[in-house]
Amino acid sequence: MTDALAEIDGLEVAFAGHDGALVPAVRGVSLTVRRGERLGIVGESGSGKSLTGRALLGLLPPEAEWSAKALHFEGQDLLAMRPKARRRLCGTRMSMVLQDPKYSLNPVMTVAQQMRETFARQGVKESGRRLRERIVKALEAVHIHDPQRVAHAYPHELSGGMGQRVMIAMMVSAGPSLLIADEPTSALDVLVSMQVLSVLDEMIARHDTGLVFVSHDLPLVMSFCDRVAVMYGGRVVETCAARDLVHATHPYTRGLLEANPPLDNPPGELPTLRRDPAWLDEGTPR
Amino acid sequence: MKPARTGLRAWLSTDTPASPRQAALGRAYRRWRRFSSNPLSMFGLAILLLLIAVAAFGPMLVTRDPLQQVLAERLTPPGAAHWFGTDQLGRDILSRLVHGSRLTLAIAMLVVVLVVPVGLLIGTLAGYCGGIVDTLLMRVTDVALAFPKIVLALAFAAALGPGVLNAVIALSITAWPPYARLARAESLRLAQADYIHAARLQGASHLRVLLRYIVPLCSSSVIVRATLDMAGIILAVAGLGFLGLGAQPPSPEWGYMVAAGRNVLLDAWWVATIPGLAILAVSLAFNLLGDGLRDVFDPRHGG
Amino acid sequence: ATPKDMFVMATLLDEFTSLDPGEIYELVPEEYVANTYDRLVRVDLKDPSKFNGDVAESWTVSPDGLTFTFKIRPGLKFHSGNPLTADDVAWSIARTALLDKGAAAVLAGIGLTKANAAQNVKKIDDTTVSITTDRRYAPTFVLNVLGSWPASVVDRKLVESHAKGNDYGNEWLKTNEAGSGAYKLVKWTANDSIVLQRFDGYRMPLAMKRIVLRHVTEAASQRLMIQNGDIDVARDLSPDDLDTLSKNGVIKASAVPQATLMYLGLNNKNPNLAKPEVWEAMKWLIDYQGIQKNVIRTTYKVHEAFLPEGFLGALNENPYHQDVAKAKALLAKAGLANGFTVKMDVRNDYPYSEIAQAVQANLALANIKVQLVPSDNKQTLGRYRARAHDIYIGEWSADYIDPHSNAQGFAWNPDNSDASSYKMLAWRNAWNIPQLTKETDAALAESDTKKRAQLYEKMQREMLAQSPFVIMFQKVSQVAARPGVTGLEVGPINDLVSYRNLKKQ
Amino acid sequence: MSTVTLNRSRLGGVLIALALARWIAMLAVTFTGLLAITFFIGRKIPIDPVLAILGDRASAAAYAAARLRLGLDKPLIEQFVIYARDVLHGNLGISLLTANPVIDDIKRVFPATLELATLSTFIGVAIGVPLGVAAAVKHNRIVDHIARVIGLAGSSVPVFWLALMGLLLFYARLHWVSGPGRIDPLYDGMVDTRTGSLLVDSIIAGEWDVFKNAFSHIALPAGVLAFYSIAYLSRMTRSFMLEQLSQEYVTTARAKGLPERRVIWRHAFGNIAVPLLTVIALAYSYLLEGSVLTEIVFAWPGIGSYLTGALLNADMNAVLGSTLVIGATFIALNLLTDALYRVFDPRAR
Amino acid sequence: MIEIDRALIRFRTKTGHVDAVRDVSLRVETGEVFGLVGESGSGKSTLLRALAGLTPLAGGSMHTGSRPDRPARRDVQMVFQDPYGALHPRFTVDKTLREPLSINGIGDEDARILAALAEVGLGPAFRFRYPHQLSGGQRQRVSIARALIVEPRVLLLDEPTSALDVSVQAEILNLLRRLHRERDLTMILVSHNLAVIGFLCQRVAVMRNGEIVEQLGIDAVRARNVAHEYTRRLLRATEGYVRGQGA
Ligand SMILES: Nc1ncnc2c1ncn2[C@@H]1O[C@H](COP(=O)(O)OP(=O)(O)OP(=O)(O)O)[C@@H](O)[C@H]1O
Ligand SMILES: Nc1ncnc2c1ncn2[C@@H]1O[C@H](COP(=O)(O)OP(=O)(O)OP(=O)(O)O)[C@@H](O)[C@H]1O
Ligand SMILES: [Mg+2]
Ligand SMILES: [Mg+2]
Repeated sequence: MTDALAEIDGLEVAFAGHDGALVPAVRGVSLTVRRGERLGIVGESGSGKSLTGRALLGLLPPEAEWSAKALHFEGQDLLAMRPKARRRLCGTRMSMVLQDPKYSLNPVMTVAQQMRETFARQGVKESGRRLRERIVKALEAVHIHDPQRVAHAYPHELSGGMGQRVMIAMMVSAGPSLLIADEPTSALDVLVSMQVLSVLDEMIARHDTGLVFVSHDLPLVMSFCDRVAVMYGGRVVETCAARDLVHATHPYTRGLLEANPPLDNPPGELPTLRRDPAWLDEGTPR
Repeated sequence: MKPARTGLRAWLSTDTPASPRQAALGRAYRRWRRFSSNPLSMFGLAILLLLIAVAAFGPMLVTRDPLQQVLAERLTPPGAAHWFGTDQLGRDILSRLVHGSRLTLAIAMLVVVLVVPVGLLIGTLAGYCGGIVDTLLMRVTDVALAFPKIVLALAFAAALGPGVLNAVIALSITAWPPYARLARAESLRLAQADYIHAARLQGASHLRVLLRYIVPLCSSSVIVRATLDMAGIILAVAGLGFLGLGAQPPSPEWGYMVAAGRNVLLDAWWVATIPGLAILAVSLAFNLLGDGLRDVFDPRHGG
Repeated sequence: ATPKDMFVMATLLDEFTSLDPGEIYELVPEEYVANTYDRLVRVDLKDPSKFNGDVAESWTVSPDGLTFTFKIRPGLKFHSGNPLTADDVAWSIARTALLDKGAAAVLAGIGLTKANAAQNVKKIDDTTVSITTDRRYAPTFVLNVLGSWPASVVDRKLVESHAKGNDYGNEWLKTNEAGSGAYKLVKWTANDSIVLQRFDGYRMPLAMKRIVLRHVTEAASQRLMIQNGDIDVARDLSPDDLDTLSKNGVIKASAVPQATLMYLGLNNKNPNLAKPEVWEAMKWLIDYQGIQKNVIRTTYKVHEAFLPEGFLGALNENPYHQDVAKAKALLAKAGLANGFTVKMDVRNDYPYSEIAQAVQANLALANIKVQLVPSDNKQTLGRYRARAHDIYIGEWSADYIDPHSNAQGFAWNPDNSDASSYKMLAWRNAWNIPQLTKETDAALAESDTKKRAQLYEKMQREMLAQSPFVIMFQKVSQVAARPGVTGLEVGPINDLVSYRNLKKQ
Repeated sequence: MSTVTLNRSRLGGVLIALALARWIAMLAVTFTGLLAITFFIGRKIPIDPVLAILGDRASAAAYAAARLRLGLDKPLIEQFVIYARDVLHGNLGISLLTANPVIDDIKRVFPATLELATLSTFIGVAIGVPLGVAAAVKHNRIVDHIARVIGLAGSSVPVFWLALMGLLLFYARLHWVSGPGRIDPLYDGMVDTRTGSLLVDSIIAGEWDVFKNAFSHIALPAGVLAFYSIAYLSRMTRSFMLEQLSQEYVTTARAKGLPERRVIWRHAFGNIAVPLLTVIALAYSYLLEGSVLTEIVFAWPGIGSYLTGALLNADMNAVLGSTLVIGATFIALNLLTDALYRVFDPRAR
Repeated sequence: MIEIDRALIRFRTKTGHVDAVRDVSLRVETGEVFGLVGESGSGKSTLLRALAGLTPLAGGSMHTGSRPDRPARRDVQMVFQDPYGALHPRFTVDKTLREPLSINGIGDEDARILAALAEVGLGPAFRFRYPHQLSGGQRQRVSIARALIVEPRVLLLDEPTSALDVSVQAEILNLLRRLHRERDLTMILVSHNLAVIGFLCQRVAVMRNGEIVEQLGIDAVRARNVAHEYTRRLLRATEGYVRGQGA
């Protein structure tokens, strides 16, 4: 508890359905992230991974009905904070990288314009050439080959991998102590996503950032993260060290693991997941 | 969960319909649920239903002849004898309103019948075929768009002679280009959809794809748009009436009533204002309905 | 409010297609010409059988009644500063005939045509002009014609300096002015305003320095403007507007009967409408009093004969009133007991469509189902002139206040063929009347005023009894003026409206 | 390397020339279409132009002469060719109704309409756009409901009713504004016509009294028209904004810690600016020709009532001339918004 | 049997043209499942569309060995990547499946529809649902059923599982494998997941930048016996993330 960077306790999120009744999307999720730790959140589509990540930054969609027993970040009580103060934490102390660079960068602003904003938020007072240099440096840090050109480019002129790297450069430049990466590689080609991951890896190592890595790719999370939380139906069904995931006990986690076809010695038929409604009501493991 | 669902509702809202009819009804029901959850849309629908009811049964209930002139009672203010007062020729405004509701409905329907098919056809053809057909049709549309609509409408109305029908035709002729554009944009998007490719792969002819796949999908957005424009059309018919090209006196067309009432507006507000309010209510209703329909049919909302 | 020496009047200026007195023919433009140009003589508004000299000092008629000789006032000047001479007068009158536009039809009434104008209008010397008619006419008639706007005196020197080819300066004069009247044109903005300025060289003092005519189409707008004092006079207010405003003391309204008649023209090309019984039945069906009292209370009065009140020989008895039974009997006699269906062309402005609807309701009482065909004025007139109507409802205005103007309109049809070159009202309704045509010509030639009046009375009686014209109302001009505004002299026709004596307190 | 760039720039030149040629061809086609349709429709209207110039009592001979003079005896195609040739020579002919060259009439009436439309569009943008943004941001809250009601009312209230009521209230009762017309007769002609807009001309001339008077005349009609602009623009802005606010990049901007105001105006609004311009141009062009009724009630000598009058009197030169001018303005507006798209929307480049 | 010989596919663009597929030749035997991998934009989808006849060839030739007695189209069917865009939103499952039958004049519609649904593992309860009432995996099954109902000989699969969760992916892969076994279908499968390719295919071609850089049997892949650097990197990526691997 002492070195907990961020803590979520009893997060509930629900949306009004067509007939007005509330449909729960996240049910009583509790998680902690330590400094310098990479926490993976995995689970099927719709299991509430993104919502959990967003709740920390206070970026849930306006139509969401939500509540939490506690939200702590660096010892501050986020629930008691005014929205403006909370927003001020974003981009400086905590950041988020979104899934698809095609949609998550503003299409009508150049990379430099968008990065300049971030620097301004971080209290960088420089301008003109100095600021330009800083931007170029930040782009270089994420291994972009032609940072001068990219700085002047619009998002649609960049490839997916480049866009994702720009996002990372933008979000990590302040050296936040918490970074939430919401499926940062799922829109990318396998090889490109490896490159992006290594950039991410490097950046968090440099800033000793705590990372929440949201993904539905179990093998990837296993190899990339320190600890993994498995979500099902808005609930965390299992949390364990990443390297122990192969030995996971929960049938859901096992099902997900085994559904991946192995390259070597594939079975004649892949085992499929048989869902058990009882999973939704199990007690949440810490 | 509400377990106490009635049989019919469960039948309608089931995820596993057993017949095409049940599926279609179920879909309609779902849309209806969505539509009816918005009180404003429901309000609009209620007004329109009222209008339809008035058009259907009103003339039987309001027995006073809408054309009967009692010159001595001209410009009687609203009161017990005439709820909505009388006009310059001593005709009862209430009964004129009631009888005129059919005309107003007819205008609305005519517009849908005239504008929607033309715009839809031109737009989908251009969007789906692309190439030279697209260029050609869109050029025509551009010319039509660059045209002062008032000239076209007036010219057609003057050429066709006055009358509600002709006014509506004239307006429809000027009104289709935006619909064609809308339909084109939609079908451009749809033509690239995978299910269109799949249909082509299975041997569906271009005509079949156009008529069975593209047109139905575009029509809802075009119809929604038409609903939203309906108010404008009713008012435009009234506007043509104002210029003397709309309804023929003594027909109780609402727009014409407003236009004719403006001569006495300063002394007898009700003559122009009451039919004006009726138009307002109906166009408001169409607008609310259109907003509601857009919510229901918008592909982003699914369903 | 408007300044003391400025007079602002709201009216309709959309009829101005030209400012050339030799070309115009519409009512409001005539009014403009009447105040910017002089002419030989003008009718005495108080006694329309008398004439006052305008640029003419005196005149004589030759014993054969064909030649009229005018003595011109000396020392008159045009707005341009050029002197006004007999030469200008003769040239101007001949010019209108030679231009042969709409206005020429009036001069044709005394036989001045394109072919003979040059010989028949002659300058004798610098102060004398003589005009010869093609045959003998009643002298008052000739003076009426010569006292109307087509005979306005234009500044020959100025106009000729702007002549283009053979146009007698028409193109220039369309948008300019070259007169000697009380007011001169400062600025004409089509469909917006006409600004007139006092002519300081005029032969009598003028109180108003500037006169502005403003084009305000909406009667309601006119009403609000006069109420707010932004205009001094409104000319197109409805009876309801007039009532309210007079009651509130905002305006003083003065009524002047006009030489304008509202009538139905029944086209004899329609077999049903060719029957005299149907004509008469229609006359019995109209609720003249009811319509007048309720719809057009102050702006029209009931009048059924073809000469408006105030004209020589005008018959001021209105024998018809609504009598449905009589009408039905007549229709039955015509074999139309169950009525019939006809169309009625009506222009789509106030008050025509209101009156048309009332008439429609009246005719429906005897099962005559009238379908209204409202169109713009020009369209309706076009169909009327093409004899393509069934019933036409509209107005006829006299060009000058001589009975012939209307007799020619209603009771004269020398050639009923489609190719006729005289397309007056009788022709338009395909009413073939050799007898009445002769009577009209005879009355025109009668130089004895009393006898002439009798002739017209007889014709009016005949027409009342039997004609395809259901004459219903005579227009009454209501001039709504702000209190303190006096001296706007309005005659029975716009050509006789004078701004000269306008005053504001 | 250098040859490649050279090639590329030459290719670019050719492409631009091609695009320009295409564009000019398109313009020519559009214009000819406009001209032809107006011409033939105009000739089909059952109104006799001779009636308008000679009146209904002129002799048959005078009639025949006038028809000959107007060239109405020639075949329709020939008439059209003659007209098109004149237009190409910059000659729009003489108006039958006002006896002025059509071009002069248009120089007078078009600026009047332009002035009115521009002012109303300004008001419409100044109020409608922020209202729409506010409605989208406060979705389903009070502001949103107000904006929706205004938007609906704007598409439902008859313009002539609103205009007359406005006159009654603000002019006759409250005396806040001046009445119908562009200016009081007292001030008429006091400033030289330069732009045709009285407001601008009086500022140039430094005549503040004239400016004040002209402004008090234009305020109400502009306000009435602006009501419709506000309704339409707020509605469109709202729906554009709603769409943008649900985009991922907005979340990114928030995650960067930008203040909400910047997220809304710089990011979301930055993305709707260009489509919004198109919509504004559309609304503007609608006002340029759609304000006939307002012009009539306010005795505003604009192109709408000019065109209507001309049409009803078969004054073909005037009809064709104004149609051309309006059409040209529309096309110009279209091209302008296209160009703006190209300049301001990086994706369209 | 599918034979592609020096295929060239060209798209016109604003500034000229791009050759999305260049000089591609390959041969797929009847009854074989052939894999296509490659980076994004390498021309995989374009090649498939050309095989289906949806995109014209600019050069070279292609044969799908369709039987002469029936329209070529029916012999080649395609399953698309995005299960959400592949079904007409206004058609029920029943109508979606009925369309190809009525287009091609194949009778006995009801029986065939039920059989096709059963074949892809959907019960009759799904027959009258609309696409929005189906999950992604179910939609993909309907797409497959629609392709199969006209009894094609060649099935083209363009990343049929990349939009789906692993658990659903497993179901679809099982289904495809069973269908291949039972029907003797020739299939081409596009994927960028080598493991997926390995599960279904016998041979695989690696595409890059519009060209095929390497063709090899699946056993060679398993044995890591590959020649091209790109393929090697792809193989390494299947093992997950390795710290310090670098970009
Ligand atoms: N704006 C919203 N309105 C209504 N429901 C929503 C909204 N956002 C999310 N949901 C619902 O909340 C649930 C969880 O959503 P969330 O985005 O957290 O899923 P996820 O685990 O990130 O899935 P994926 O892997 O597909 O991104 C889903 O069932 C989704 O339908
Ligand atoms: N209609 C088109 N017009 C122009 N270029 C196109 C068109 N379709 C595809 N391309 C281009 O052709 C190339 C190959 O595209 P394709 O879709 O075949 O790639 P892919 O291998 O399927 O990629 P992914 O894995 O992302 O689906 C790309 O560079 C693409 O930009
Ligand atoms: Mg997610
Ligand atoms: Mg692809």
